[in-house]
Amino acid sequence: MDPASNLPMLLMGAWLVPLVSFVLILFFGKHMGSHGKYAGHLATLAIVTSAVLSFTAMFGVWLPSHPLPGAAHHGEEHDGEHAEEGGNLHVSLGTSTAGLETQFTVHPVAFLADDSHAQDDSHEAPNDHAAGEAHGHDAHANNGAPISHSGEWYTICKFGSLKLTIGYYIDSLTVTMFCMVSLIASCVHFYAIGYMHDELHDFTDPEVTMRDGKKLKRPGRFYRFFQYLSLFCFSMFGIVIAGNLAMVFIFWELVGICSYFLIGFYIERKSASTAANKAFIVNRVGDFGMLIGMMALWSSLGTFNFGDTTDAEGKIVERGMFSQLHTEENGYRLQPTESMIAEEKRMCPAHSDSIIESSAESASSDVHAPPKNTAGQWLLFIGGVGVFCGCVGKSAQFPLHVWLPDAMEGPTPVSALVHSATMVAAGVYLVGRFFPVFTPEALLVIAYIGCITLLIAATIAITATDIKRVLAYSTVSQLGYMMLSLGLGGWVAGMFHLITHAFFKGLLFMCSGSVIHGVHTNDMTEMGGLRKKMPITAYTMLAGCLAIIGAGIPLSTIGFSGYYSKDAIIEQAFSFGSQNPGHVILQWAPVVGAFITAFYMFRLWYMTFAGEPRNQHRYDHAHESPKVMTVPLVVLAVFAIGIGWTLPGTNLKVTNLLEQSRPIGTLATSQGTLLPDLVIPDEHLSHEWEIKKPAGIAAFSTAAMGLLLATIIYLWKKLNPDELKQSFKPVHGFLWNKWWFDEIYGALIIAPTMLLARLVSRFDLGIIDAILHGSAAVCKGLSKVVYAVFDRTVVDGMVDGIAGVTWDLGLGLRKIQTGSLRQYIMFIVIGTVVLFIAISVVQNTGLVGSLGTDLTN
Amino acid sequence: MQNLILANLLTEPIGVAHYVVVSAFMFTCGVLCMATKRNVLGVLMGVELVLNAASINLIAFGSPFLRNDANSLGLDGQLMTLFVIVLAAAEAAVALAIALNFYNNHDSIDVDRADELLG
Amino acid sequence: MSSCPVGAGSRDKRDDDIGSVGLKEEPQVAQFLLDFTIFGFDVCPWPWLAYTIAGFVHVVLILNLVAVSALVFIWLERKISGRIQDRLGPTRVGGKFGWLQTLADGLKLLTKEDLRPEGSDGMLFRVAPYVSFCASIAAFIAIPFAGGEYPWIAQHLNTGVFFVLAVMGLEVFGVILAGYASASKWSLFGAMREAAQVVTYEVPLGMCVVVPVLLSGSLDMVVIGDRQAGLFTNWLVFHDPFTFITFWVYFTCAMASVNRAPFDLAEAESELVAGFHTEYSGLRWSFFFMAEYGSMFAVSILASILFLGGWHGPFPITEWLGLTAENGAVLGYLGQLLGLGNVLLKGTIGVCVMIWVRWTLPRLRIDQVMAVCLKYCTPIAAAMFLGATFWHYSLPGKNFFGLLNKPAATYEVSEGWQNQASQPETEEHLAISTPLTKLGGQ
Amino acid sequence: MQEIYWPSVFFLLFSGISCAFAVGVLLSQNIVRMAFYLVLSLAATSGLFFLAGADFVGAMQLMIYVGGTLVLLIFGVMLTSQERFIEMHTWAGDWVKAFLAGGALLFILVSAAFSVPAWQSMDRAEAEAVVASKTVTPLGMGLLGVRVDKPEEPDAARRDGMAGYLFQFEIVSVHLLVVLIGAAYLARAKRKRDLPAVQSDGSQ
Repeated sequence: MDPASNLPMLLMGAWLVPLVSFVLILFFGKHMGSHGKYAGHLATLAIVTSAVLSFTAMFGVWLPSHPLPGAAHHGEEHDGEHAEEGGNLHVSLGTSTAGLETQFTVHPVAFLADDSHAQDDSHEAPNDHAAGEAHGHDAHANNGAPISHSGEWYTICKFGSLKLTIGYYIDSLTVTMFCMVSLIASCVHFYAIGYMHDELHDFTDPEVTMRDGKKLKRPGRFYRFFQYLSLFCFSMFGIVIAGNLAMVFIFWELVGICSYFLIGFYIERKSASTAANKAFIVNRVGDFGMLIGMMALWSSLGTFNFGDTTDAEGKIVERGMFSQLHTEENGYRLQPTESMIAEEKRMCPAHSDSIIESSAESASSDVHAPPKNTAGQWLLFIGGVGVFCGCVGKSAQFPLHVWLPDAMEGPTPVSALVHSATMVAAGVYLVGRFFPVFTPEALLVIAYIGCITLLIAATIAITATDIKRVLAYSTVSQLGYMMLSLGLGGWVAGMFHLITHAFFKGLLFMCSGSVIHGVHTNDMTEMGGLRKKMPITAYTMLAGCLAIIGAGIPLSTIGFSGYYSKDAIIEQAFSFGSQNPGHVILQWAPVVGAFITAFYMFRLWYMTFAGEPRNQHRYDHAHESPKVMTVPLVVLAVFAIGIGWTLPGTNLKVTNLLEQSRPIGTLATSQGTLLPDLVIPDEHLSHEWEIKKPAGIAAFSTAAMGLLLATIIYLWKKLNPDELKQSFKPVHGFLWNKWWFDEIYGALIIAPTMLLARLVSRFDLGIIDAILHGSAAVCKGLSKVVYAVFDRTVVDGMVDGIAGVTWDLGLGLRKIQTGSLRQYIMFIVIGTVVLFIAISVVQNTGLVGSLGTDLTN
Repeated sequence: MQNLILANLLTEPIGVAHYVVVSAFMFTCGVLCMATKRNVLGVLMGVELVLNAASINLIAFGSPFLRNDANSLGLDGQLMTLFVIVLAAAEAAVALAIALNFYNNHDSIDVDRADELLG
Repeated sequence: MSSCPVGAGSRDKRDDDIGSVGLKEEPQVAQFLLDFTIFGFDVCPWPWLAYTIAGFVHVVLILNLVAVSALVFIWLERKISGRIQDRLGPTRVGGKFGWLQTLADGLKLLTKEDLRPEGSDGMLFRVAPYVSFCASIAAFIAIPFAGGEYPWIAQHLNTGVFFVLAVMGLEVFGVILAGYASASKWSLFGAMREAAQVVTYEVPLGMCVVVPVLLSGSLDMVVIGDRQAGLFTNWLVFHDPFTFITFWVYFTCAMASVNRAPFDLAEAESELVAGFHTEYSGLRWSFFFMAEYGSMFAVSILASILFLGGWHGPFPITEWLGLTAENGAVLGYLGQLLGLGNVLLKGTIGVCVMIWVRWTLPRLRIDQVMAVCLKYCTPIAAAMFLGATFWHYSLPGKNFFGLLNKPAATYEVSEGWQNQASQPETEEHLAISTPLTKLGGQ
Repeated sequence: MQEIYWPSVFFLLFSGISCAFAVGVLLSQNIVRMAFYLVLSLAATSGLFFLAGADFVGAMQLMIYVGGTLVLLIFGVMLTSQERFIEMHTWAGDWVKAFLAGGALLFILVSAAFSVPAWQSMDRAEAEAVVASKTVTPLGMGLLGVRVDKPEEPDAARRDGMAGYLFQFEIVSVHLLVVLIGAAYLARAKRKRDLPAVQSDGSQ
């Protein structure tokens, strides 16, 4: 199987099948069974098809043709067991694809650095890390470009050398994301068939009261829900497969509009429509920043493409963003291009001076020399931060995180999808995909944003009593983890956490949905003891909770999926903190976050499932959900537990896969240019034992403490939560009101805007209108004079004169127009004859000499 | 200028000019037909003659038997003629419809009675 | 219908040409006359004389074919109708098998007074039967009666099918003139009906004819016929389901376009006395009659050539017996004679079917006639055209029975323009010929 | 005396017929006869086409022009005939004027025809050397957009489709359809408004 042609085909299939389903449901949805019953089946079939295609792409094409690296992490060589496994796998895969081995020759890094690169663009094999190890982590031992397949399907438009295309950029991250998204979406679809069955008949909305006091009764919208779900999946796949930033933006907005539709699914509810509006508008704020970033990059790089464009022979015709910024000559380190420097110089002459100075000084090998190459760096910084703004909006980072908790107004399957695999994942995914473009300074911004988000959201989650709201803030907090990790240079850790989180958060949300479905309320204070009534939900959710707090045996390789990813993040934070003492908060924030996470997650679980029922009536009516909902729960639970594991007998694990698509030039420890003290450490350094040990212990102990605290309060009831609430009343109020964010925004943004609008309106009415009325009156008076003097005599006279002449002329000429067809024909004939005669006269008298010669030819 | 005696015509090949003469004759007949017939359909027939004259010209300019040089229209002449014929058919249909309408309105097909546009 | 292979010399020359110019110059009767010598003395010294005599030979053969076939068909019609409708007369009188009856009718017509109504347009009245008859006869000019390398055809036209259709379409002109010039409203009505009907039915007829043309890639009827050589499975009617239906649509439309019952509205005696030929009598009337039978025969032969294999029997007996031009002129001639028999037999069967239909079905109303054409025949023909195209492209060379159509023509068929000697064989030249091979589908 | 060149003889024959009947169309006062003459003239013209090597166009002329168009025309004649023979007298003055103008036109056209040297006849030997080429397939390919008759055209794009008549062909097809629909619309039977409303049988 040729991955260069098969991967795009398979993934395009997986991408487009939901679109087909969307279109079919759009046009025929109403007629698919009663209330569009079969629309659900169709959409589910479509997403399952996508999943099958995605997994085919993964296991049928990607893995056979791109063997995983022998040892995934340098750090794990300390364990000793993985190195062996890796070797075995390499051999076994190699024999099955013997023909391909020659094509993907493994170049030792040493050769890469020295000779002039026998690198055939995207087919570059992953570098042998053993060789990399031998060379140490010096600047030259940087890995080459990751294996990727890029290309274009369709060109939307072209402006000179600039063009917008529909293309693809496929590396292992893309394939992994495809598998993850399609798998979770499939589960959600199945789940939704059960969850949304209320919509299969006329639906009475208990939360909407009409003017006459009755509850709103409306036809079910089952098919429409699945229509949106299909479009949602299609859009998400579009972002993942996108080969350029413009295409990402298109599907970015599509995801936004889908979330708008889905959050506002119960459009009659005021809260739902407001939440939908909020989500959409807040996202637009972020997208504005993203547009600015895109403009900055496009104007200076001239391309949106991630990968290189090659012609039929594999020669590079046009270089993509990544290879423009990480040039071979520069040892694949991030450096602004010539065009960026020129652009920056043109815009800000001040910076250009610093180049001249710095170029002289940088010759001396002083590490603490004044910043060099500031020109271009700023542009790159703006571009990176701008694009990150979009991710801030989409992934609900501080300060645009306010929409996500409100987004739970949509049906629970939507929340599960939005919070795990699609919408919020898009932001993190884009940061990961766009990672090579971020300068260390931009990464620092990302890290701080992530850190703040993580802490704020976690604290808010402590006090929330709405089961879905707890999970929503938990999502925001976990997204903060991912951003933090990415910002600290932990690319694999961040992306890994994205994937593990998708599974367990999808699971958690669906479990909460199952609970809500069973007890018909969101409020945890009315639940309790439900594990007896709904055991499957309870224990799958317990698995999810253990996964999210990162339960596992410390300093070993045994644990739930969250254990691997969260520990990797904390290790990276420790690694970062050890090199940047000034940013120590970034080191400890995730640890604190782990404590809070463990606390609120188990608070949730205990309040819901453990103890005695708080509301007997609801408890009596609670029931386990149908099979169509619980089976996806079980499936997801299995994944939530095991997604971080290595497949026995192989070295197939998610991190190894992700390692294959590690962005070019990120492995080396890099240093800030604008902030020279800033050091983004090599991710593999985090696996060093001296970092791994304290980090692992810190992570485990904090999580255990959080768990313990929750158990003390809510299971053993040694501490009364109400008393705690009373004694920490101001803090509780602060957290209960979500740090007053909505109120702050109201006061800081909305109120001034309204005030300004009022002022402007007053200005408009009072001053501009007065001027207008005045000038109108003046004009009116003037025109009266002009009318009497000029218009009546001069203009009218002229017009009348022309009319009179025309009239007389017409009277004369009308005699020619007899209305007789035959006479007209005679005129034509005579005209022709006269024309001929005239031409011949002209020709013969030599008036026009060239006419005759033309005729003779 | 070619000698136009009959014996010469019988023994020498004819050229484009001969076809053009026939076409000119037919064209003139058509034009006169249009100019003299009072019957709408007579006028229509005149138009057909004129179009036919045009076809003859196009065929003659493209014929390899008459003018075997680089400036010959070649097959383009025949293709054009095809279009002329098709358009003539279309024209005939429309003209006939107009004639019928005319007849419905005037109870006559005398074009001289259609002088409402008299100035 | 001419031209057996004459002399070995000309054949050798032809063999050299194979591949360079596809369609061979077939030896004409004129060439035969020019080459013919007795004791070293030219029988026919001037080419123009040879050409004139050759033309006369063709004309006489065709005229005789039409006239004699008209006699035979009238006799057949009598006999068949008698059998179908239990009419006693035709089965009893008129010599052995009633063959004298038709001759007697002919004699009667010859001796009848030639009437012309007062107030009729004399010139047009007289000329109308001849227009019809000429159009009917002229169709036979381009119809081949035997194919192969030396087809029996009066004038081998590159655009044969098209020409035949065009000329047969002129027959209606005589009918209209007759109807108009008779100064009788019955005649005028008949002519109007005829005009409307024929003009309408030419559309589906043309569409049906296009299908065989498409499948054999040529308008040349010799090529179309020879494409169906071999077993009867190679006949175009069995080429695919679409051609099978097309054949019946063609036959229906052909019946309508030659004014046979149940489409004979132009001469509906129950409504219009006798339609357009109400005022005709005697020989003029018999010309219309002959024109009708002539065109019946023509469309039947056309059907047999386009769909039913033409001069190829159901089994390639001529090939099995070696009656081909390769084995000498005499054997080739015999083979051609067999082919002629095939064509005439199939044509006669077609006419018999028309007669059978006439005496079985009642006449349609004019609106039904139009509806049959516009609502059924035309859409069906169009759909069949598309279907046949689809079949041709998706299953090239396959026929109805799922068998491979063997390349039928025994000689290479091409238009000649692509093998012009003056052109160098370049890459571009090859590129040009590619679309043709696609379209030609050989 | 030289041998007779038969194509010229046939040319004289066909052109004579077509011109003669064209004059017949011009001079006849009877509309049906005019149509009849026109048919003969056009048919003879198709003979001229055959003679000029345009066999397909000739057959086309026969089929569409002579067959289709004229039947249509005669239809029109019959539909609009009031009197037995439709004759409309043209004023003598009109005849004179028309012939003067037409004569001048004819003179000019004929003299123009013979004033172009390139339009003169070829030598006899040259003319006899011309090889007849079949035109059906090249015409069909030309209509499809491939100019097989111009293999020496250097530009491949122009040779393989851009120089053909596919687009024009499509336009003409659509045009024909539109014209036919329009004609049917124009010629449809008018409903008299002043007729009293007739009660239909079914309603009572």
